Amino acid sequence: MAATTKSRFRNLVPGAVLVCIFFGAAVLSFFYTPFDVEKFNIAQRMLRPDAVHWLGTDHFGRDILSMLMVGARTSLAVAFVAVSIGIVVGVPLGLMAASYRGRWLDELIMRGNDLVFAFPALVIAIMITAVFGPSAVNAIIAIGIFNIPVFARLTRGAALGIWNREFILAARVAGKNSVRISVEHILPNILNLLIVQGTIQFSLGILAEAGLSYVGLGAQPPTPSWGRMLADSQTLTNLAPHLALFPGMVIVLSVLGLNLLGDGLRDWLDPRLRRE
Amino acid sequence: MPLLTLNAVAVSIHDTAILKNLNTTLDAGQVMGVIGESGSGKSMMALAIMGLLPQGSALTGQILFDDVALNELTEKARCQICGDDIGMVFQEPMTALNPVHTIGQQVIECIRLHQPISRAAATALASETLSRCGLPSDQFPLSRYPHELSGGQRQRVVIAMAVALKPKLLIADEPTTALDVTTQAEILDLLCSLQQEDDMALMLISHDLAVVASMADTVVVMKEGVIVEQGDIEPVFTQLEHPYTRALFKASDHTPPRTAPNHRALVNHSAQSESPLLEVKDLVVAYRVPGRGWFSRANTFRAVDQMSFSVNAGESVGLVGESGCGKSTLTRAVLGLMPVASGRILINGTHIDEGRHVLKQVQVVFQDPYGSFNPRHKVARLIAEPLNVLETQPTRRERDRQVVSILEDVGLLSSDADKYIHEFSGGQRQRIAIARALITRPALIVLDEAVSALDVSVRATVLDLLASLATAYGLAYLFISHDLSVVRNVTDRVLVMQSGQLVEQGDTQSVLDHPTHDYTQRLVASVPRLPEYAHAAIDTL
Amino acid sequence: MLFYFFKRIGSLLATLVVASVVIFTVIEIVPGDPASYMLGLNASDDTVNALKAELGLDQGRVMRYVDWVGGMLQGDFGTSYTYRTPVAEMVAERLTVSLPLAGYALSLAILLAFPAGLFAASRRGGAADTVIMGITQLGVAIPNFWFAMWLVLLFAIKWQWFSAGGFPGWDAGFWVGMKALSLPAIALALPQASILARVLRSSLLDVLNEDYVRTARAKGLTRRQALWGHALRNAMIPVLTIIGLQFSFLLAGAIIIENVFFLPGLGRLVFQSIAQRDLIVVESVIMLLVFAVVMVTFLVDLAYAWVDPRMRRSH
Amino acid sequence: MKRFIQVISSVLLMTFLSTAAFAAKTDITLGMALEPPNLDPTGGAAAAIDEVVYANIFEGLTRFGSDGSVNPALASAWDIENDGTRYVFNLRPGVKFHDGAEFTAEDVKFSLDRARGEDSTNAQKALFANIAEVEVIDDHTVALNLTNADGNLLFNLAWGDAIILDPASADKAATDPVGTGPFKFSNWVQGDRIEIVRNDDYWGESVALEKATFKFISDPTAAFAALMAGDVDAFPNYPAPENLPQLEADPRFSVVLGSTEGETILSMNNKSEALSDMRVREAISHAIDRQAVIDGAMFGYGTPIGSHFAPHHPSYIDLTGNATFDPEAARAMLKEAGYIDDLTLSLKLPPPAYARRGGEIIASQLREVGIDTEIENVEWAQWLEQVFKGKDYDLTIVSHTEPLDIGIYARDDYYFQYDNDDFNGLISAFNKETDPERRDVMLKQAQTMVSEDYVNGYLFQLAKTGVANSKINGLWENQPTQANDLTGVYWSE
Repeated sequence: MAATTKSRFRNLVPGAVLVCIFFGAAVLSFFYTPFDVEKFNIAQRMLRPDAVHWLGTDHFGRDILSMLMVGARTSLAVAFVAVSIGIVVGVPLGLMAASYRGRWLDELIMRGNDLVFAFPALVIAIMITAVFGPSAVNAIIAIGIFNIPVFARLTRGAALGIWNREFILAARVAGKNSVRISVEHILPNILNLLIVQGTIQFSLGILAEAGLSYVGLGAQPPTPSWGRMLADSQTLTNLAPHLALFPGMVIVLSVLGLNLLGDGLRDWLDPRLRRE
Repeated sequence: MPLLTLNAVAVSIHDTAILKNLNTTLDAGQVMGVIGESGSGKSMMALAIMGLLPQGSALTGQILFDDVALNELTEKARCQICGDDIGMVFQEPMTALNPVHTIGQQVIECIRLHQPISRAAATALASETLSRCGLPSDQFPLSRYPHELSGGQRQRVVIAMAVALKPKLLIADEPTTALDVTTQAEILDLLCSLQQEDDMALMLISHDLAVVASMADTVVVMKEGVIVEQGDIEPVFTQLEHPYTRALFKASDHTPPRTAPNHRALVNHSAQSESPLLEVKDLVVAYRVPGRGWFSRANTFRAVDQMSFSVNAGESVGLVGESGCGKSTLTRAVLGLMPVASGRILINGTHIDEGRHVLKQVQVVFQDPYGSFNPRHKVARLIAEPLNVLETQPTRRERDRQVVSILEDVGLLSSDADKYIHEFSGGQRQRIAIARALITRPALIVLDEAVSALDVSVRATVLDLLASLATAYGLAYLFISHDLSVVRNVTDRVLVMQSGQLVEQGDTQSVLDHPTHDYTQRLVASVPRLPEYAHAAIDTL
Repeated sequence: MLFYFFKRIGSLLATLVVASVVIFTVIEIVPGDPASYMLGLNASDDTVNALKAELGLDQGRVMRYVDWVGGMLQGDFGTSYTYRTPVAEMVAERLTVSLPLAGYALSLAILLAFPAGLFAASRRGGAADTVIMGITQLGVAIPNFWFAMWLVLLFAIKWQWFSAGGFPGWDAGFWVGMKALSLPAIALALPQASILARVLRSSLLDVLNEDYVRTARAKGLTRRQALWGHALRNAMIPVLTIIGLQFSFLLAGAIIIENVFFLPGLGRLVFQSIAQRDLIVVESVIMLLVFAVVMVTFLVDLAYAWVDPRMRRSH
Repeated sequence: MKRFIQVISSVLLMTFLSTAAFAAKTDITLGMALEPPNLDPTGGAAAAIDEVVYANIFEGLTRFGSDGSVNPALASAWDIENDGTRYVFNLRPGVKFHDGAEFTAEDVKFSLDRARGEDSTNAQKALFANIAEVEVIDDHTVALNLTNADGNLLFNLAWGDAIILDPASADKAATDPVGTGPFKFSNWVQGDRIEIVRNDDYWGESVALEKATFKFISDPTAAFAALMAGDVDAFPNYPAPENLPQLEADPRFSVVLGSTEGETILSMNNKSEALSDMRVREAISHAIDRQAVIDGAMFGYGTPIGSHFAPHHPSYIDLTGNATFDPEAARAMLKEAGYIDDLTLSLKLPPPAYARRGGEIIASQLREVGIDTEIENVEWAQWLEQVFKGKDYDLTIVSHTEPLDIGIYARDDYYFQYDNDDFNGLISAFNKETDPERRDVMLKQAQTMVSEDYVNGYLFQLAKTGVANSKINGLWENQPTQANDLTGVYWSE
């Protein structure tokens, strides 16, 4: 049941486009932003969108478009690093568990996963920031921790499937130990899965960052982040709705983009994984 | 007038033609055999009749059943006929049943779907049908779930669903391919008797000439979506007019030319030692099965129980037995992939766990040409992998040279070295598998159902290859298969295995012609045979 | 089955024990002590110490851990430092908001997700499917607190159909209570519904490719009949997992929403307690939440066994 | 967006008209940003406690009036003897606690001894430090013997921490307060609201309200929504000044601007490496544009101050001139102090908007003169731990809401770590002084001293921005102490 090329790219293209836009904006912001986001201008605050400030100005008179561009750095960076933590720690754990399937190490790792899953993520995030003080880094850690079991579980599940394939037997006949097998045979075959999950987690990371920042636990001022922009604007929604509107829309669009990209990649990279 | 008529039926999926201009008829009460290799479109034809073609497929022409053009009916109207007047049995009994419904529910559903009778009545009918199909309700209550039944039993359930309403036509698509020989025989008998009792028309789709020949009145031979030949079975199978039919027959009973391995090849292996190449002594391989209940000790299940045999250099030994008899466990043990509970496995007199250098003497070719290669690696890397067991790794150039030469030995091109596996057909893949096995210059290759998954014609060529390699490299084979006919044709000696034990062994011919152990006898008896006339025909080829 | 059951109970208990230790240790390293928080800027040290003694904060760690766990086993969760009332009471109080809210949101989500998922799956690739999937994509992407903000702006401030938040309490009448929980529940349900719908659809589509669905069709079931009669139940397993996760998420994860609607819920209790360093409350509530999650997962496992007979024998 | 706002306000207008004709209500719902942790003002510092119970449930010997004056409460009159070292109070007769218990001099002795005792957990224990003995003369007369003459005593006794409890019910005060006030505690739905009802046998003139509900809404948006949706009638300390113009424009509401005792200051750690140098502190003071901070953080609400002193206090002198906004001067002084764009200071900000927003603005202003700041947002608990106790900070922003609290500068080891013997001397003298004129002079000296030492950056006096349904009368305008005194509150037709 091969999909027609049309439906194959239905998600991929718009997803990729959206993601590129936001990453582009983030990168661009290093070299150019319409206005300096470090400059406050109380007199110019909460202007509605106009020709000068395309998206208006915030409660300190900073240009919202510029803020969004700079904020993209933080939001994307936080999400990205958090996902990386999940992958770097989770995948090896999953591979290990799979190659020791059924034995105590596997048990241990999986129970560990359950344990982490058992904790209410947001509450723990709040605890962490309570312990180490709120900061982007701690937000990353908080989000990252909960990415680990996701990837560990995913990896183990997929790896188990591969371990039953005959080419693994062949590799063992060739006298390869489970580490080499995991690296040479398992990993390449679950890569697609990881990439897809990665993009999904990435989008979740952005949402998480927004959530944490909203309760004041994310990036600290003056560093702008989409979540903080929402948080700062929360008391002003009725006064100047655009302060909350634009950051929110940016979050929605970036998450949407990443999800589309994820589904798109799933369709494109590996028909066997396809949900559509 | 015929019960089923195909008028210029053609099917294409996403604009690629799958079936081309099929015309054939099946009369009531008749048995039609459909013969063809994989990709011949025989299953697709069945699905077309049932209206179960995959999404995006387009059908032209007419499928007339009782003068009704099935393919022109609405889904609803068609569903009233399917399952009622037409029943179907599929190849994979393991997955053909809904795991979350009891077998009773599934049969009853089928009945009540088409007949407005009370649940009680339906239940009665269901249990009656099941016992007709060999699942008497005192041993197999309707409340059983599929996972509690064996493959053969599940297939009986599927059949029961199909015949519960005494359909006019039963379509059986490779109903026994996934089953063991003995089970296959039983199921075929069942189908046969049912067909006669209810005077159904039966469309029996199979790749196995013998199976078809033993049951069908008429036969249809298909190739790449076209009917190449059809007619009453006897003329077709005696005259063998069409070249393809003839080729099939030849291949199905192929005996590769086997010359004794040249001596130089042999000598360099079976090191001066007089001990046999492979010697298995009182081998026991056991699994721990977690005991039910709490502290009950995990009881062990002996998959291989006190087996002793040996394989000499250059010899080809068959190992036959049905699924679950411990064949594959034995294989793994011999390959050093499994801890041995007791007993010994010696290669040229040295114990296999004395290190890689011993293991390099033994290589393996697996059954599944698709599953046994890492799709992400290039052929060169795949073939070179076993070199890992050598004490001294060859240089990259040296490695590539070996790969190329091996590729040529197994009849592939040196250019294939940097292709990915998915670019090859099943037959080619098995050749690559063989190449992989050869690269360490082993003395013994374990062929684990190595040709079972291949079409007859391809299988023949692979068997030839194996034979010639045996000569060239002085190889010994441990040929594991459930297919006695092949074993008969390619092995010198045969070992018969049942539930972990070796029940009979000896010279292939004598064992298979005059089996002494009753299990062997049952095995041999249940192998479907081509009728005499066909044999006569083959001899004339 | 029974054996499996007890095995699960065992690992369940293990998880709880480890969790309790982890929680306690984390809490221990949290800077800031409740006493000085309560007494504020002008308090003198001996005052603070007096209060510490009163709160039992002067004992050793192990001692306190034992007390804590022991207490919980007897249903005594300790006494809040700041509120000076038994934690159990406070939690029970908050649960009368959080549980109904979670339940309300989850049932909303399910009510939305199932028709959507089924419809999309049965019309797979069709216009309806595309539209529904588009909507769910959006639903997944919208931060619920942001969504909540606009809900308040429209329904509470602009049209004044609902009150902007707060919870009158059930004694004010069932429907009054439900009305107060409506906006929060909607805000929580939207993303969950989207996720659920997507999972249901994809798992349905997976199942629809199974051999036994083909068998069912061969019996003469129409596409729809096969979908309902054979695909749905098999497709439930991943769906059940998600529902389980979502319930436990909603129980604690509503913190932000509870803030937006100033609901006296469990989430906000933790949030405040952390800010006020009312650590005994934090410990106990997190422990409770962990317990809830573990229980839910356990129940979900049992539900598997109910859905899929194969599970009944496995393990 | 403009249209959107217009729509809203028009809708509001309509609802206003429709709800116009109603009989006078006798119940009121007040919004509060923070929920009190408990209801015993003698057992906790949280302002929220007093905001619920002060003058409503509990009373002391004296009490604050809305203008900050100290008036008689449970003590109807008093005489000062032995040149200020002995105060004799005549207690009101016939006063009953809510549980019916008689109010007597014994209760006074009990309460004050409890507050100053060894194991006292009273947050303001210092207030009673000077009391040597509480002497019961008869049922309705009690005398306080002091170690030194104390001009602040009556003032101190007016604090919520000095209210009078009944020994029988004192221990339950945290959750079930029993006082002598015009309202009785009735119900507390933790996390949501507290309800109090009229005490019908109150000794004073009975109050108009039958029932009052304090609803706790921490989130400023929610606060706005709650007002708009009519969930609360008044918000005595409205947390989001940004909405005030909008509320003012709305006929349903009247916005009351008053003064508080909250000197909002940029506290500096006078012992931290850079800030021990007065030139740096002065530079910082000049780098700050108070008006910008007031506009940006408080949306214009707040009075600039030049010292740690409340403008509405009679002894106030305007010292804002000591720290005018002058970036150039600031740069120069930094240069002089040896810092050229290489000074980095930590700035720890507690939760309130004045700190968080103000902090960001000040950070940007300091950046202008070449001082980098590392902002860290902290919860109150952390603030107390790190800043107040640990002195691990350079800069922080806090509003000091205790009335007349310039004395804190004399405390040794107080978190600004200012120590100046002259000042300490001045304060101890002031505490003994009872003569109004000389007290006034001393206060003026004190203000000038801390201002000219640039101990802290003095920003503004926190405004009391109250919002109330326009038909509510009698809420306090100013906030001499943290309280919502409901005795005078009533609805007009």
